[in-house]
Amino acid sequence: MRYHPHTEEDVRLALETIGVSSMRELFEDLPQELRDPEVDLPPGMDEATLLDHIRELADKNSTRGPDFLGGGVRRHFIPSVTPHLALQSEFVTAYTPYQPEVSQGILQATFEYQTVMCELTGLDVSNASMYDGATATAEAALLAVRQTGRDRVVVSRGVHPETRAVLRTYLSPLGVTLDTVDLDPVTTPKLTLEDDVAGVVVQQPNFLGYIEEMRSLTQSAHDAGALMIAVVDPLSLALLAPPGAYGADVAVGDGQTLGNPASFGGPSFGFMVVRSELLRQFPGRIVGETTDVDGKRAFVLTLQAREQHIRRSRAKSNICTNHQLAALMATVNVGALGPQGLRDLAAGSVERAHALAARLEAAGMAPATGSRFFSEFVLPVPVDPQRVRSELAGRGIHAGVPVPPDYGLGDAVLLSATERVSDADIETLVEALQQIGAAREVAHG
Amino acid sequence: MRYHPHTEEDVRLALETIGVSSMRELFEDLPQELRDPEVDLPPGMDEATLLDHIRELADKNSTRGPDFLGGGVRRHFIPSVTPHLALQSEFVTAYTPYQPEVSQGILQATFEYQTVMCELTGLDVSNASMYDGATATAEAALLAVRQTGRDRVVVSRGVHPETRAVLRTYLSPLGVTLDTVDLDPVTTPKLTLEDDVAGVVVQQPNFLGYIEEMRSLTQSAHDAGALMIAVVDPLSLALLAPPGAYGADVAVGDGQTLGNPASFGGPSFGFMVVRSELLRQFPGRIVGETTDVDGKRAFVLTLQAREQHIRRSRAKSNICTNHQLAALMATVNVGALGPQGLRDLAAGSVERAHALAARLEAAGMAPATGSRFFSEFVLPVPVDPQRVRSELAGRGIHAGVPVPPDYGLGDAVLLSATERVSDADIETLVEALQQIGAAREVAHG
Amino acid sequence: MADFPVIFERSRPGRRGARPPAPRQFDLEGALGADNMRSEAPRLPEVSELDLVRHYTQLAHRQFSIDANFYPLGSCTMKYNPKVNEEAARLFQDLHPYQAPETAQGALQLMYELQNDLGAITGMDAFSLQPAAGAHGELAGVLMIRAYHESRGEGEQRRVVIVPDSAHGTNPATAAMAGYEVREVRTAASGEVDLAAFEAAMGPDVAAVMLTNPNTLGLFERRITQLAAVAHAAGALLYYDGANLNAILGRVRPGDMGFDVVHLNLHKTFTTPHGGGGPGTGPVGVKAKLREFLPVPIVDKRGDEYVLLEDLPQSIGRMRSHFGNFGNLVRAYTYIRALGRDGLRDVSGYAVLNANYLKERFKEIGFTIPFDRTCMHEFVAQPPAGLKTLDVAKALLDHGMHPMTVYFPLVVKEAMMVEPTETESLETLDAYIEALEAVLARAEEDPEYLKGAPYDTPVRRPDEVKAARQPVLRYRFPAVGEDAA
Amino acid sequence: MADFPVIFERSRPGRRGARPPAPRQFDLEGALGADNMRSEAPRLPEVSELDLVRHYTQLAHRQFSIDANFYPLGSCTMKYNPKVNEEAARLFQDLHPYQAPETAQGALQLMYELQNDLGAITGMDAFSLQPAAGAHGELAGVLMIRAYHESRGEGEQRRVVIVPDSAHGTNPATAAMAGYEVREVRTAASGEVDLAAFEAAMGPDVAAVMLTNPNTLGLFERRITQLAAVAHAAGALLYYDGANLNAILGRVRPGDMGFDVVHLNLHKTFTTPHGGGGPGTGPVGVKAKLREFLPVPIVDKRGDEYVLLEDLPQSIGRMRSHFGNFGNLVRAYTYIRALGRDGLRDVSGYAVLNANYLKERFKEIGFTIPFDRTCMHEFVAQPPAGLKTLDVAKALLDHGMHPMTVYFPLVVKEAMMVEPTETESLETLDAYIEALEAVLARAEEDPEYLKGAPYDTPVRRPDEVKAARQPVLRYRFPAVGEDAA
Ligand SMILES: Cc1ncc(COP(=O)(O)O)c(C=O)c1O
Ligand SMILES: Cc1ncc(COP(=O)(O)O)c(C=O)c1O
Repeated sequence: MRYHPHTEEDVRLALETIGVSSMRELFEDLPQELRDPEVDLPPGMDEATLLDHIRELADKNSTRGPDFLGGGVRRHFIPSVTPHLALQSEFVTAYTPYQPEVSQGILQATFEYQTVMCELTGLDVSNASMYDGATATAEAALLAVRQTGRDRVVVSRGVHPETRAVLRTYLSPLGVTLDTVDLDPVTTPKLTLEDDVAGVVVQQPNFLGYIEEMRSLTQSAHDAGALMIAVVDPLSLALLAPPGAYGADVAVGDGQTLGNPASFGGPSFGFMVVRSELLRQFPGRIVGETTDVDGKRAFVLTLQAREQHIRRSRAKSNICTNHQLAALMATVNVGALGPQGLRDLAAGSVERAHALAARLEAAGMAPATGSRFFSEFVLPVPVDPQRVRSELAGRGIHAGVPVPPDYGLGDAVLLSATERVSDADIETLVEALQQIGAAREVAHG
Repeated sequence: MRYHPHTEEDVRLALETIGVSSMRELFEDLPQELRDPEVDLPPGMDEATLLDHIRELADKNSTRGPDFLGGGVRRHFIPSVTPHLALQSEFVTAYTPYQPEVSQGILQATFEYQTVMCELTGLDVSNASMYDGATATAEAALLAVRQTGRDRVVVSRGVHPETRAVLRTYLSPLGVTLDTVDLDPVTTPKLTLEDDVAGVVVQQPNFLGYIEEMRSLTQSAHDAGALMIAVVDPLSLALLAPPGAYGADVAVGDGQTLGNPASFGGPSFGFMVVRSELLRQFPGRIVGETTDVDGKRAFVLTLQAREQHIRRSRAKSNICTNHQLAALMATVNVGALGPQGLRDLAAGSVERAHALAARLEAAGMAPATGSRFFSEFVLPVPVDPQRVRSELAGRGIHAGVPVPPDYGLGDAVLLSATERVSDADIETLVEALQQIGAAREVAHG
Repeated sequence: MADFPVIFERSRPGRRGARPPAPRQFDLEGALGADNMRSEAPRLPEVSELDLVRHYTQLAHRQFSIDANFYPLGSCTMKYNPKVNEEAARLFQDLHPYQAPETAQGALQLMYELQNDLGAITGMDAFSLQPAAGAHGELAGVLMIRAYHESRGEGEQRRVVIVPDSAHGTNPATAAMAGYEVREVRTAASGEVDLAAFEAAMGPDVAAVMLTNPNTLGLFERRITQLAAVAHAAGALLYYDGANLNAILGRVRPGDMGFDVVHLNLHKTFTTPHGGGGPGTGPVGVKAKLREFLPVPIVDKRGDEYVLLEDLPQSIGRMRSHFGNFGNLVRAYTYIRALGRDGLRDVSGYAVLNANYLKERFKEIGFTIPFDRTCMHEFVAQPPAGLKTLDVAKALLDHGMHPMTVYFPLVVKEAMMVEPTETESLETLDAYIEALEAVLARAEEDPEYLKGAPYDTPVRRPDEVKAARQPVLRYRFPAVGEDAA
Repeated sequence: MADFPVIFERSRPGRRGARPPAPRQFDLEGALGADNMRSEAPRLPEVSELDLVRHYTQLAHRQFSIDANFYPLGSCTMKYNPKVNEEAARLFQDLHPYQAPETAQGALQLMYELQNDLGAITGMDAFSLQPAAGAHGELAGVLMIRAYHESRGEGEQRRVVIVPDSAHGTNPATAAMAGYEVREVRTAASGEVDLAAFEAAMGPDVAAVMLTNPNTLGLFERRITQLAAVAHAAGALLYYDGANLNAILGRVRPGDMGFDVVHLNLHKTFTTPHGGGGPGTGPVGVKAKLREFLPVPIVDKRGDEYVLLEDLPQSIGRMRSHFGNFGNLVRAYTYIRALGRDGLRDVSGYAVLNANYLKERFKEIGFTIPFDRTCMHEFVAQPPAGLKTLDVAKALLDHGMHPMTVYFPLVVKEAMMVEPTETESLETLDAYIEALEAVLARAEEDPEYLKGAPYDTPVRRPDEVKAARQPVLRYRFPAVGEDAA
């Protein structure tokens, strides 16, 4: 395929205007000896052949069947109207809104996004989006370090393992220490912290699906003069107390559950919302409201002095391109569902997850239902969790995110539910688990 | 689901403004005894449940696998850009462009469509579209009757059987006689017609895929003072002589092959293009160019005095809503492919069809390749053609439109090819035909 | 500002966009015969994919639509077209009409269910989904009536179809296409069919009466059962033009009112999009006595299998190719099953509520309602004395809102036919009123203003007379040498 | 004209749009604990589906885009984003990152192939597809360089990253985030890195040099191999900012020029859409000596099976969750395979041809080219004496065309950075010139005109100072009693 429009006549005319005799001549600044390398790529394809090839690849994946996968990414109902509106090509093919006069579409939608995130988290200021929940959390930790001038960050093991990994990546080069602590609503409802702690990072609900004591933990952080960074699932905030309510200083998380497809893990978007006091240290783009020369309301990128293109090496972050379109998807989706619709999604998921847990117990399995959980929980299994997931996949069931060893729970998988799980799906899963021996042995052991 | 926005407060306010106390009161003009009938319908569904139900239905159909189906509908390559542009919601959710100031999008696109159809057919004036090829043909026959004041129409058996059926439906109530004639490029290259014939309807390529002698047939029609109505496949006109070139008075046909999905047979669109002399008798909407008060080029619906909303019972047709969006799809698709792309589609289909015929012969089958064919031809089969089609379907192959008995060809199927047919597809089909006994027996018999 | 270019003006010789698979070497002349082939290539657009995208994206920006603008066209039911319908239709778009029926059972089941759903909604005994639009459904319906009379030996005798003077143009046009004379009956002061005139018009030569109820004035024909009785007594059949069904969904059924044949406009009542003029879909339903005349094919169920009945001996035959506008059948079915029984009943309730609310507000700001009583889904108004409907309509365009239907029905001078539909919020209706008020106020101050309106649209008051007097119906390529622009 | 409403202003209590399945009866408080739950509902929009559609459709009409407007932003490569890419991405959108790998082999294969394709295109030995954007790729790259030096015991010693003064802001910002000091080297009169200054800046404390080639002036660094030699001689590594790769695709490869690490912007060179600011995608590639430091996960092939390598002992670790912006990986792969080897080479050819053609035309109409020689994919210009870049840019908006990048790079006063890309036709470039000519002419006649421009846009010259001085960063709900509007 070719996407350039040039005819031979065009090329002739252009070369003549430029005053060169061939296109090769335009590349004479390139080192002679390095020019025109052998590039090992197949020849191009026409669109029909190309799509056949891509479909062939797509057919090697399977996505249908009962779905109990979670671990931070869930396939909730997304109304058809959401992608229809968010993916209008005027939004999809626009650049960052540097010219506000012709970018009010993106700018206003982003202002609406910022408002939605403030309402969900109960905090004051949202930026226009970050890459994902993990990098947003890392940026939040860096913000805490800048704000407090301290160089230790405490993270709960309940924070998503991949998020903790990204924290490590971002903090180590700056010589910031990262301590991982184990929390337990019963044994460790609060923390005693040294006064060199810049920030405490806790996820609610935690990676395993359980509810943390955010109030007391926030208290612990503040007692030590540290910032409290809450990592939250935005959809859960339709039901759960917003970070602002328990005094968190920063709320971060991944926006996938607000209306972006799973897309094999990306792109979704990260969000970051803070108390106004932290605005000066806040990374990322922000849209603000103002008026134009005629007194009309207008929206613009603002407070850019924090950003790399102005502040360069002293910027609050190097982030430039963010995840605007995914944030727009969430904004439209929230508008499509409204507060009641969001609440129904969250409540339906909680109910389905508890129905699943009850059914598993009834079937002689031992889901960890000791502490409160939201829409996901741990099921110990007698065999390698990877194998459990594969055996289920072999039966057309998508379930069983393996619980990483560092949780010390032995062989176990995560089971998650959304409002879309049917009773039949639950039966199918339970039966399959029994067939692959997950049940019996647990019952015995 | 519900699509109305009314809150209880809205209802209260509205009723109060209207001055009634309940919504029931608004329906008091309805006959008391007939009000509020029991309507036997299931309760509504939420969108997620609804889509599951629709997907269940969709899963009971199969569309993939080698495709040799034709009979007037073919699944050619349609570039992704075509539906993306034609199905923009500004086009999809607009009404007929009665207010030109805010309908230049549809109006100009229709003007472009009319130009495309004139170029393809070599005739002077196109309307904005008809329902489909069959109704366009019937309207053309009625035009011939109006124009000549005669009451006999001659149709070749080579015209699609469904089109001939529609001709019957449209002509009989008006007392117009419909004669069906058998043509054969060899035995019947021309016709001798009575002078009461209003129009002669011939399809090129004919329903079975073969090339007709349009020049001599047009001569025969004109000799009798009848109009020549050519039923053509618009895509074939990338290669074949346009009706205007052999003197046809009217060109009609179905536009599906120009870039509309097969969609189980509808919607596509019908087109109708005529010599300017026939304009006064021309049915359907037409867009014309003019200028606005500032001297700018503008497009409007024009010559509406022919239409039902002005002329009522003396209108040239009762058509009102046409198939604008499908015509727009074709217009965009022609723009996407350009003359070379269209030619490649047509040429590729012809080549693939001839490759298939050759391979069948080599495999001991006897495709009817005596006369010239385009991208479709007849294959006699030793068993009920319906069964052949089913047996092939059972093997995941879509092929074998049964040839209707009135062609007198005995058991036979149509095989058609598009540019998308691969050599492997051909082998698969040939093998399958052999397995189901199509080959051997024919070879013997 | 230069003219907006037509696609042909963006064309450059040899420029290409999307490319299909390159055809293999093949002797086309040999296969097709040189003199069957075209001698010169058609002059079609040669543009890059990007230029194509810019062209049609910008054209879309030069078009009003339901999705961007309030669009209260009377008689058109411009309600919201749910996006889920489009999603559903996509799942069926690759089906071929001639594939083996056993590989299309889901599609056939959907059609079968829809036939039954439409029967239940209208109170008719059987449906055919074939017709492509309202007018096409009318033709199918009147042809069935014709076949019915012929089957009873009254084909010759019954030459006339009665239509009210308020009827939509397609009604008389359809009757004529079916070979009938048209007899008009006038509208009474009540805005309904004049019963006396109706009885006078009725006789043994009448084949059918075509009615729209509520009628095109947005008023319910209260004497409908009497009209039916009169018609049936004379041996005539009653035809229901379903364009206004939105007003009575779930409240009263044409079948129960005594109609023998109905057509529906799925592109009005059942949210299949108008597409800038079509495709529509106009299924026809009949009472049992007309079942055998339905156009073919019909979907039937034999055991668990769905089959297409192609040859019914008494059928009027085919109305078109294949099975109708199937893509729209999927959309309509999706809509009906989304709302269900109660949801459909809500539709008429809120449609009528909105219409009456808007009617009251029209009166408040000085519009006249010629037949002022509780209306159904729409109403007809007239502008304040001295103002032309056309001018007011044009001025509305500058407010980003689409005018109502103008100068129809013909029985009302300066008619403005307004149908808000149930999917509009009161805020939108109020915004329409504010826009109209602003227009009237401007007109007060400056009488010239209205004549010049609109001012902010891509083009303004195109010269329709010139368009008709000197028709330019296709792009004219500049002669060689001439400049394209 | 009233302000365009924000979605919250269209909201009405209790109004609903799309509805999910109704949740079953369940004691939420019992399960979650009353004091873990929120006490009041968030104030989110309550609108009907139609009002939502109108709102975001109208917002889309208030937005310039590649699909509707020429958009020659320098350094952004705003080329046509093929629709087939979107079609392809849709086929993978339901995949879950944690589903069993054997049920996602097609996705993993695509990633594996893309890793190799990018390696072949850049001349690097290994790629990670993780980074989410260019700046994110830079961070991954510099962290690998850091890990490399640490592995050789030079972590303490090498504290500095060298960047040219013409570099994009993300380069120094990235170096700082990776814990490095930034040392700037100036641009020579040739518009290239000043070799002498470069040698002076180089030393044993230097960890890396970050270069863009062609640089942000659109000029190719002709001494690149020398620069590489100098850096390597001092033990520093060479980092390639791939934002400008479009200029040299298939002509010369970063790997061959001596770069040790590169990041690519798939949202520039490889047509994944910008989405109004993102998501982008910034894969990083390295030479063999850095392979072990690549961020995880990496896709590898074991027999016929594609596997994700999660724990590589020397890896810098994870840059983000999951496998990167997979949806964009599908788009980029689709684009690369569509064009193939020769097609990609054409890209740079026509991109450079368009840039040089437009540069000549800029000169014709009176713009200054500070470093005037054959440019690559873009060039930097300055407006005629006395005119401000900002004013000219704003005036362009009235012509329906997007301005170039303004006031970057910082080394040029009143900089206008223009990148037409290969997908634009000469007609479009000429139209841009005509628009600029019109602007200059108007400015001649009426000096005030430029200050007031634009005139036809939805808003005009918003007050950015006010926005920053009195930040309003979210919608403020009217206090109860107060009016929403
Ligand atoms: C009352 C009435 N009858 C019939 C029709 C014709 O329907 P269609 O345009 O679908 O042919 C219309 C549509 O405008 C109408 O409003
Ligand atoms: C030269 C250069 N480097 C780096 C970047 C940063 O890329 P991104 O915005 O994807 O983070 C850009 C994008 O503007 C750029 O132009």
